[in-house]
Amino acid sequence: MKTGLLKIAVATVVFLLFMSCSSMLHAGDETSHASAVGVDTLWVLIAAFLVFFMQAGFGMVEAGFIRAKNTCNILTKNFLDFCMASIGFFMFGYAIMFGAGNGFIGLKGWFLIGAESGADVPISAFWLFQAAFCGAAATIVAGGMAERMKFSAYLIYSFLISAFIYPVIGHWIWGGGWLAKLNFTDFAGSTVVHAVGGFAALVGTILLKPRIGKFKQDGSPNAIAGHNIPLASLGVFILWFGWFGFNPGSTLSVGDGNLIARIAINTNLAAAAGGIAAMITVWRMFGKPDLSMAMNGALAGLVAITAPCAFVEPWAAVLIGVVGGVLVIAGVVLLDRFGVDDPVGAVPVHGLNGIWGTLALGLFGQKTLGLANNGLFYGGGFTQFLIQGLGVCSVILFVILSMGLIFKIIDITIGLRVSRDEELKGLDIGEHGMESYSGFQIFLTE
Amino acid sequence: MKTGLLKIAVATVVFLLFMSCSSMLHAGDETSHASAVGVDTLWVLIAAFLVFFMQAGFGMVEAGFIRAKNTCNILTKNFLDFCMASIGFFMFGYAIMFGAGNGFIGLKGWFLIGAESGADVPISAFWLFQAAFCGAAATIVAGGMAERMKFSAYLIYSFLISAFIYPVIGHWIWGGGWLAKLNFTDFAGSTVVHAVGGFAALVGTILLKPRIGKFKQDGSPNAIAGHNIPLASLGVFILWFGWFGFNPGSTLSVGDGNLIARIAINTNLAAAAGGIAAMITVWRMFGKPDLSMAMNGALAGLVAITAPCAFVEPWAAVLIGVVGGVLVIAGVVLLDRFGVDDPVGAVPVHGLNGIWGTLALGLFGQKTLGLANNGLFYGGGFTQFLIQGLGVCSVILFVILSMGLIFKIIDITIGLRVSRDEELKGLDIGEHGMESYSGFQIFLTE
Amino acid sequence: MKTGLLKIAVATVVFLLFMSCSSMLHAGDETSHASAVGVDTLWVLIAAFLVFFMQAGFGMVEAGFIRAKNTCNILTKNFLDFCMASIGFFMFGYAIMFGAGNGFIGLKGWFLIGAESGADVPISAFWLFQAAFCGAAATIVAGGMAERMKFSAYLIYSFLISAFIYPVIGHWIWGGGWLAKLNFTDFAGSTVVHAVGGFAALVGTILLKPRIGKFKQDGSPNAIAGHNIPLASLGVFILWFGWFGFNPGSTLSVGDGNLIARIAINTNLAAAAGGIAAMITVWRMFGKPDLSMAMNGALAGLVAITAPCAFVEPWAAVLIGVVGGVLVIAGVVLLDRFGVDDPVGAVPVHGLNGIWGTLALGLFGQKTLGLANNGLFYGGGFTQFLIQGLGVCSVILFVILSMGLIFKIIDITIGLRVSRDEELKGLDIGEHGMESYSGFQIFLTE
Amino acid sequence: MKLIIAMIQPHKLPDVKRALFQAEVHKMTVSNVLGCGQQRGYTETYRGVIHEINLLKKVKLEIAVNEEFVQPTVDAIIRGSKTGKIGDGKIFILDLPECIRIRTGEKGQQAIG
Amino acid sequence: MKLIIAMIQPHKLPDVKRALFQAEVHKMTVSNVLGCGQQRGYTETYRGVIHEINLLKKVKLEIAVNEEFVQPTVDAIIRGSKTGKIGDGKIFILDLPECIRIRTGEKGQQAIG
Amino acid sequence: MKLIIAMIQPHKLPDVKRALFQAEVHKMTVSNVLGCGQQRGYTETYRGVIHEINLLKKVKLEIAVNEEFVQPTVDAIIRGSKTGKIGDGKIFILDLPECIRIRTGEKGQQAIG
Ligand SMILES: Nc1ncnc2c1ncn2[C@@H]1O[C@H](COP(=O)(O)OP(=O)(O)O)[C@@H](O)[C@H]1O
Ligand SMILES: Nc1ncnc2c1ncn2[C@@H]1O[C@H](COP(=O)(O)OP(=O)(O)O)[C@@H](O)[C@H]1O
Ligand SMILES: Nc1ncnc2c1ncn2[C@@H]1O[C@H](COP(=O)(O)OP(=O)(O)O)[C@@H](O)[C@H]1O
Repeated sequence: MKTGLLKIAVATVVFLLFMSCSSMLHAGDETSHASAVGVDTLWVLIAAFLVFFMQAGFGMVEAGFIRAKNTCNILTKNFLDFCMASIGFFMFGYAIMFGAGNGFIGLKGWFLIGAESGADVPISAFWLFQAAFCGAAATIVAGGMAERMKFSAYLIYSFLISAFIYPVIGHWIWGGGWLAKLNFTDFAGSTVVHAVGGFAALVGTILLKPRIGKFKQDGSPNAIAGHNIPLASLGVFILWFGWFGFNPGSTLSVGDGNLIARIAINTNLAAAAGGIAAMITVWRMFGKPDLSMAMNGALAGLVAITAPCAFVEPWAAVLIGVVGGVLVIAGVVLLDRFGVDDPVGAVPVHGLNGIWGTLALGLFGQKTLGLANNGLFYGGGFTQFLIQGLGVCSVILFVILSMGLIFKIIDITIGLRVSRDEELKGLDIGEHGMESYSGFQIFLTE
Repeated sequence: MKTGLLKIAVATVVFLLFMSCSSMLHAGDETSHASAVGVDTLWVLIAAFLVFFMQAGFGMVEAGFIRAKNTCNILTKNFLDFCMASIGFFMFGYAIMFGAGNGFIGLKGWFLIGAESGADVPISAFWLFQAAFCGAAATIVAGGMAERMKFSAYLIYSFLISAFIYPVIGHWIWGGGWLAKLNFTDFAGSTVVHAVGGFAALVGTILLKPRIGKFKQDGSPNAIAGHNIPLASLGVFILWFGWFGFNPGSTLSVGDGNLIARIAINTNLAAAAGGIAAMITVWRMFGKPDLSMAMNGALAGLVAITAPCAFVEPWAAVLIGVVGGVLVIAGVVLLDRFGVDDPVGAVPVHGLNGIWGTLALGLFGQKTLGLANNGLFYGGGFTQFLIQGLGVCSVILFVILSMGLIFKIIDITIGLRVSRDEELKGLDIGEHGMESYSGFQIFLTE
Repeated sequence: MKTGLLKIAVATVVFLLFMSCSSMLHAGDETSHASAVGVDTLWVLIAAFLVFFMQAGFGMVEAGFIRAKNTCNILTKNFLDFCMASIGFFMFGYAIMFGAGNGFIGLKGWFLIGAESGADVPISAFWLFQAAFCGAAATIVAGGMAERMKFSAYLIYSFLISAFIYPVIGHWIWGGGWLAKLNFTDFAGSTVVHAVGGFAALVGTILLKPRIGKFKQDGSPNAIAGHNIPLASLGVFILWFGWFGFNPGSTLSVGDGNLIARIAINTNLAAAAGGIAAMITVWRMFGKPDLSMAMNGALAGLVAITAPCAFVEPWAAVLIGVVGGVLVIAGVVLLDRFGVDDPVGAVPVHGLNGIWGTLALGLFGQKTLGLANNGLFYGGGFTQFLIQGLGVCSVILFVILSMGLIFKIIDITIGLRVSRDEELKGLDIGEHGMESYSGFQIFLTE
Repeated sequence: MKLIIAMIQPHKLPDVKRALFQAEVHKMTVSNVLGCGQQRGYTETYRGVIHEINLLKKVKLEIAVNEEFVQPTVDAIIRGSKTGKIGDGKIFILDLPECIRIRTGEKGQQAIG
Repeated sequence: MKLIIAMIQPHKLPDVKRALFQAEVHKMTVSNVLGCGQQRGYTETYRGVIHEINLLKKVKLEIAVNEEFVQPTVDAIIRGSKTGKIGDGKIFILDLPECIRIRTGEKGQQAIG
Repeated sequence: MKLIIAMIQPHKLPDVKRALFQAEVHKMTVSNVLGCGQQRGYTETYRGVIHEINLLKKVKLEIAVNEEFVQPTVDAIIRGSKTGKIGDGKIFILDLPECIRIRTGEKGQQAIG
């Protein structure tokens, strides 16, 4: 009997316990909670939308900084390279970048068939985020080669870079390739996206030669003023806005929010500091606060903070931005001195600051914030710094060689540059048979 | 004794078990979890903001593609129709669309009083999302009827369409009306928003007659070039950006993120494919890669993927986009041949591709992805396809009849079209007494 | 034996129970839930990005409403004041606004060192959101003082307002200062941001005197038309879009989504109602539906709903917007009559409607929605209304005195206004040595 | 030779061009000008301020012709631009002692057409 | 009749218009030009490159008048635009053998005013 | 004195300016015009419609010179703008009876340079 009672008692307790336990769980069900992967996916998608929107920013900046007669051309390039990048990265790029393969190249997941996500979110979301990055790398080049590059040549180039060149480098660093294994770190792409775009632009613009009228016979530069500063200014704001997807979104998850918040504040501070530093520099050097340079400075700060954004403190972000802002001016002046004609400053903004940002991680990065080694200024010695240097150098070398080859082949086959006549009349008429500002009276002459 | 011990043992075990169990739960409490409805609301709101922002995209595209002298006019129309749609959809539209009623019309919730949400999120969020859709349908028409429609007529029209016409159709499809009951499916509005807007534009533009100078005496068309291609290009990017709210947002919940991610990738691929397809087509047909057409192609892809975005695979999205891109060019050429003057391509982009997208669902849709029947290409036969056809035809018929009547009545009473003189001088001066580009020297002549 | 069996039975049950229980929990783990603070941080960050993007909106509106020859200047001001605000608010502003201190001023957390978050989200996120607000207050002034204020004077002013003036007022209201203790309520900143910006602009524009040619010798005003209405229109859409971060984001958490949804719908309805009301008013008064005024009306509605957005019902939001829309026209006309020259309407939009919105909370606010007292129309008597009145008056007084002093000192030392010659030629050439629309033929004359 | 200068309404340019082509005058130079004439202008209101625009947009034609073409050209311009309302415009005729075609260096009457 | 052409500083146009109205000269044609004169221009710097702008924005007035109005018109222009500094501008006076009002077909002296 | 008016290709302006400076002609007025001449124009296609642009963008130079400068000026313009292809442009030479420098009130030959 006793045991009978006991049995009942135990059964009751167990039952009650079970009930209470499951009702607790059930209560949790009633104010049903959001799934973490759902929220992470949401975040990655929103970040992808913001990065996509940067395409508009690039378009407006590039258009605003060149002459009216080539505006439609640059916008077509910018518009179509995102389309090409989407399709190219869908067909080949993703497989090369994130597919299983060797340390140098991925080889699985063509057309996304059988492809796996590189993060905890669904592959569709991860792909979209990565595709938007790929489009950014491609479009940076349009600016440097503006006002004289053939449209058909550009289309070919933009497919090749987004389907092959960019993904290979991406594989090295983000796809588990050899640089990743060396602990080379590039949080959101100072090297992967910006140095790649910037140095592809450098090779391209050197091969293309300067625009007619850019340099005097003694080699000193002429100014060729941008035709629409409000457009460019809008573009810079859009880029800055989109960068809040670019950097914080690269966390690929929300977690407790700490990391994304730190990245966001660093991104903002570096941009602001870069803008101010560039303005002061240009003011001191040339006597006038040139808006186009201040805006380039902010972009420089953004590019520079892209690699280290997750691993540094706010004050370091300010410093990184300041250096970026000064660097961009030095870069513009230097390019002019070397007779390289980069109409929108693609090389100083993305190329130089891509390097600087990558290296800065080796200086200011912190182990407590998740980096493999402390940076130089945190007593980690030169380890991380040298790894960073090695990584960015290899990437630049690869870009210069591969893009040099591609541009050369395009040049020999279909030609890189439009005819002198077409350049003088403007590529809008020459390549697209339409004007950007029909009806407006615009001086074609310098 | 034994049982005593046993009792204690059992009690202890049970207690410990209970403790561990509840401490587990408690731990869960301490890192308190986000509520699912909260996250869903957040998502619907963010999507609504993005859809709202499309209004800017429509404005810039429409403005960019017409002449400078009518720019202020179209922008005023675009700006005010969103205001009108907000108020009209608040007063009557929501009740008609989502209120309880019959299969044809909803009749409850005027002024949102006593209205219920059509989703799991609070009604305020749901309303905002739906109101932004309603504004989009209204503004599509502005483009087709640009450069000659009276402002006062436009205001009346835009109130009527957003308070009555659009909601009635919405009720049929999204409000539980007769088409919904037939399993007609339009995930995010290829029919509800775009076909409605596009065919309202078609009726309107036919009734309005072409702009002066659009057609030669032999009926062959003249080109009337858009005045600001950068603006239009920005507008297209904004629309594309906003579409990431339009389609993925139509899930109205986040869930595990899979669905929103699939929709987002499909949306992007269709747009990119549409852009490329349209560019290639126009290049082959007319010898020049016309940016305005490539951009229309991307929009066409977006419109076309809107209905099927949740139910198809990425490769199908690419295909749907490609067809959309070709279709839009065919549409522009056809309209020109039939002497219909649609300055911005509202009919080919939204009308034709609204149909195509709706039908495409019947071809590529998949049961495993949540559709009622498999599409034709997945062995589902013609069932879904025919339902889709029936639905879109009924809607178009209704739009043509109702909008035809409305435009006719407006024409007879206050007049649809401005005077010849006003048209030649521009509606900016005629209707608003101000210029869009004061100080700029612009040729008014064709 | 029995007890032996019993033991085993109990152990088995307990074990199974434990397993089932923990597997339940484990299942919960597997579909792991999102952390609430993570989601809140995400929301605050997204809202901060949107508020940041408003900077572009301000820039485009201000640029569009002035003459082409001063465009680059206003854009530089707008661009750099956000940079200055970021750095100034980082160094001093945050400490003054949210640091521990007395009822008048905060005094802890300089350079964010040792600073604490004012909400449940990480300080980095909270700071970014607040910094974007600070930038908005600073840039409002640029519009009112446009086309004649020295660039260097502007830089100094913008650092001072964002590092000191704005934070002090912010401390009173949002930092636990004396007004907060009186239950003065300003949900998202009708007073803190808009009245501050608007009245700083008023002081500034009075001290600066009108632009050359704005008033005839008899004191009656001339119209100085804005040079780029599409740009301004885009700017208004961007602002409206950003306001969805400004108001709903001020919840600083998502919760069950109800509150953010209510705020979003109210924000949208007030804007729409303001736009329509302003258009009707200007149409009746001056015979033409002036887009620039309709857009100002929408902004007025947005400013007015900013304080009460969380505490009123939708119909009240419509009413608040309508009054705002009418008020803005009255304000523009009045300023003209008093010989105050505010080129973009900063004072009527932000100043007047900042007051109106703050007071409206005392009329339409509801206790059930979280306000301390019911508003006048809900039977709460004049309590809340008077508190609101006291608050906004004190703030305006403080702004007028402090900013008046600052502007006066700047005027005496480096000068507030450019020379007559520079003003006539345009500040773009005078201050920045570059044109905004190089190549375009633009009439410099009125 | 004469240099004919005409200021016409912008929206009449297509008509004038057609009339000139019919009169076999194919060469001309066109530019944008602002005109102040008998026409009163129109009032614009901008942000609540009514202002009278008295510089109106006009199109200026410059046509160099041989003597025998002067009358047909003038007639064609009038045919294309006349509405009988104020603002129709004016024609000025100047003497043109010399004309050179840059491409060939031709001078005078051969150069003009 | 004479055709008076004047190139003036853009920001002097309002003053010149006022002076012309006082002299009862109400008709004129205005256009935008770029001028290269004694005035040196100014330097702009753009992206670190200093460049000298030597084409300055000017406004060109064209006024057709009867002989007796030539002097008053010239005086009015000078009164409105003179500052005594380089860049003030120039006035050119051409013979105008014929003038036609499109609206009425009037010619010569009646047509001009 | 003569008033030399030349219509040239826009992209030849820098060359013409250089040639003029070499000929010591430093003063001129430049404006934007649309020209209709022997040059056929080019076809644009916009949204599937081919349309022929027959108003081409040109630049107009106006240069007032003393008699002895006429030939050098004309030569310089030709040197700078001639390519031998259709569209090179035209030069018109008008008599200029009077010229006034606003700044000093100087007249005639002193005023022109
Ligand atoms: N005396 C003049 N000098 C220069 N331009 C003139 C003169 N008279 C008329 N015009 C030009 O001709 C245009 C039309 O003149 P208007 O007086 O309106 O014509 P109408 O007298 O035939 O109505 C003016 O806008 C102006 O550009
Ligand atoms: N010889 C000329 N031919 C054509 N235009 C001239 C000539 N001289 C001056 N101009 C025009 O007049 C404007 C003012 O000339 P400028 O030499 O600066 O005046 P000033 O000699 O009185 O200082 C020039 O910008 C140019 O447009
Ligand atoms: N008779 C004319 N009257 C006015 N402008 C003319 C005349 N002939 C030529 N022009 C101007 O000169 C430009 C060049 O003329 P074009 O006939 O193309 O030169 P060419 O005969 O040397 O090839 C034209 O675009 C036009 O602006």
